[in-house]
Amino acid sequence: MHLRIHSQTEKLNLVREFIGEAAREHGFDEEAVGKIMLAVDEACTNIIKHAYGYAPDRTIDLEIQIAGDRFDIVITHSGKSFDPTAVRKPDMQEYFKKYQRGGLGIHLMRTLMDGVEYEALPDSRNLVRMYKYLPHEDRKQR
Amino acid sequence: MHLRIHSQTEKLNLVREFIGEAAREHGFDEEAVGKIMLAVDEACTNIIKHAYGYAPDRTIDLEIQIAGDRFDIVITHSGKSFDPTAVRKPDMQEYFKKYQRGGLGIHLMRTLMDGVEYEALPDSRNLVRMYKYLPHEDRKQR
Amino acid sequence: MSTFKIQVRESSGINILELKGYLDAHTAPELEKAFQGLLDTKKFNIIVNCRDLTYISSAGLGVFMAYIEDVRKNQGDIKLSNMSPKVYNVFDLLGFPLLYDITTDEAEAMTKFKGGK
Amino acid sequence: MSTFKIQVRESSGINILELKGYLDAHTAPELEKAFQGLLDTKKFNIIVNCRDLTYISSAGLGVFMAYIEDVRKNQGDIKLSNMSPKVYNVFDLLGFPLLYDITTDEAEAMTKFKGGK
Ligand SMILES: Nc1ncnc2c1ncn2[C@@H]1O[C@H](COP(=O)(O)OP(=O)(O)O)[C@@H](O)[C@H]1O
Ligand SMILES: Nc1ncnc2c1ncn2[C@@H]1O[C@H](COP(=O)(O)OP(=O)(O)O)[C@@H](O)[C@H]1O
Repeated sequence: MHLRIHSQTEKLNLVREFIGEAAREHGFDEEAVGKIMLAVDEACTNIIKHAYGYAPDRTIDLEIQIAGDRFDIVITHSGKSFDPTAVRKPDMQEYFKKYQRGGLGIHLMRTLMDGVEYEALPDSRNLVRMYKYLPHEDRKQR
Repeated sequence: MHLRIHSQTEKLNLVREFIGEAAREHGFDEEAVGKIMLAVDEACTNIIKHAYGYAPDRTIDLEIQIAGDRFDIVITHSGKSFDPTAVRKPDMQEYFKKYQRGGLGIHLMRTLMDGVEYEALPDSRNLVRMYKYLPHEDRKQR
Repeated sequence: MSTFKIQVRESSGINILELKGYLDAHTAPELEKAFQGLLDTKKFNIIVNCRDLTYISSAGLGVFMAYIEDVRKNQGDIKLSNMSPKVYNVFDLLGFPLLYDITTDEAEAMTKFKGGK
Repeated sequence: MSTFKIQVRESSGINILELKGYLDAHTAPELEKAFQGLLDTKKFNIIVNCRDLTYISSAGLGVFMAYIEDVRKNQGDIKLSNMSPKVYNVFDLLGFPLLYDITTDEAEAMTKFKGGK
């Protein structure tokens, strides 16, 4: 499955529906579906906000890949390059003490998924790959 | 915008969301959005049912193209080739008298859209193009 | 994620189906099953309350066509009530009000059943 | 198509925000506006009823972080009630129950406000 959207927060709802349908098709239960949706929402929000600085006419591509026992979501964009895996885990004690806001998206992505990877592509494109191991039933079926 | 789905009726909801978001982005009001959604649902339902005979692992591509003052939805698939524009308009009097069921999808598509076109592509792919003229405001903006 | 739901009620001998959500090629078989269940138990006086029906495609219309003849042969009817303008427009576009009795609300459909129509 | 809605109510001096739908980066500004409206009119005793909140992302969490300090400095509080397990899990995952008073229902939050907490 594949989805290409314009870089607009209006499209986050569609992104979640897309991811939800893909995850359900591969046997994830509703709890896992919710986690994958949220992780991908956070990744796309960051791209819209930080990589594209809210420019509404750029594109984001989401592609589902089934690789062995893994459900991979591959997100590509041509905005600012940025490696989310290099970001430190926030200290939540500090976070609450200083009433910080923001800075939780990447932490959520990593907590919710089994893995998050970043790759700089040629032509100044960027790739974020997030994955979750398939539920056991679905693995058996294939 | 682009969406690729597997040929499953489960995906019709996602197709409608996708089309809805695209149509709203181009200024269509909710009534027009509803019509475009329904027309595209009918086209995809036919592909799932008739062109792919309910095989669940084939793909359907939907692509939005803005061509001049037109909002085009281009649907491609690699199932049975079939030209919906060659189908006769049903006689609704007869239809009701004989309690027929089915046979209304293509009629709806043509009634709801400003145009429906078919094209056989190389590699035995098929293309259905449906369009609606953009609302006047949106035309002026571009 | 279910996008469509049916609730079945009975009220003074009339059978009411309440539809909710999206009636398309994916969910139409559920409505078929509900109609089949009524017909199997010889229940032919049917109101379909469409108040919470947000969407219908031709696959949904086809279900009504599939059962109306049988129901009427058995002196019953399928009456449709409480349609939103959006859903009504789809019925209307194809001329369905010619064949089906579409009422503003459930009470009107009830009265018509009791009045012998 | 609005995917998020807020209703504002007042009940014996406590201000209640009822959230409905999807709170994400697109809709978070609406919640911000609602909080700002309360603070501008010096209303600092706030319950956020999350019964119909189906989804929250970090953009939504950020809105609560943006106002809690100001509200507490003014002897008020933002208490959150009626969360679905799904929404609670997101708060819980990040340790938000450490900073926020999350109650089962609105009545419990009301009682806590009246009890001076
Ligand atoms: N795709 C991206 N492109 C550029 N910078 C990013 C990207 N994603 C995150 N960042 C940077 O990393 C920081 C932390 O991101 P995150 O944890 O998602 O929190 P938030 O977006 O709320 O600040 C951001 O504030 C931003 O500076
Ligand atoms: N994409 C398609 N591929 C092959 N045959 C098709 C396709 N679309 C429609 N048809 C044929 O045209 C007929 C009329 O289609 P339609 O008006 O949509 O009604 P229905 O699908 O309910 O039968 C179908 O019954 C089918 O035989």
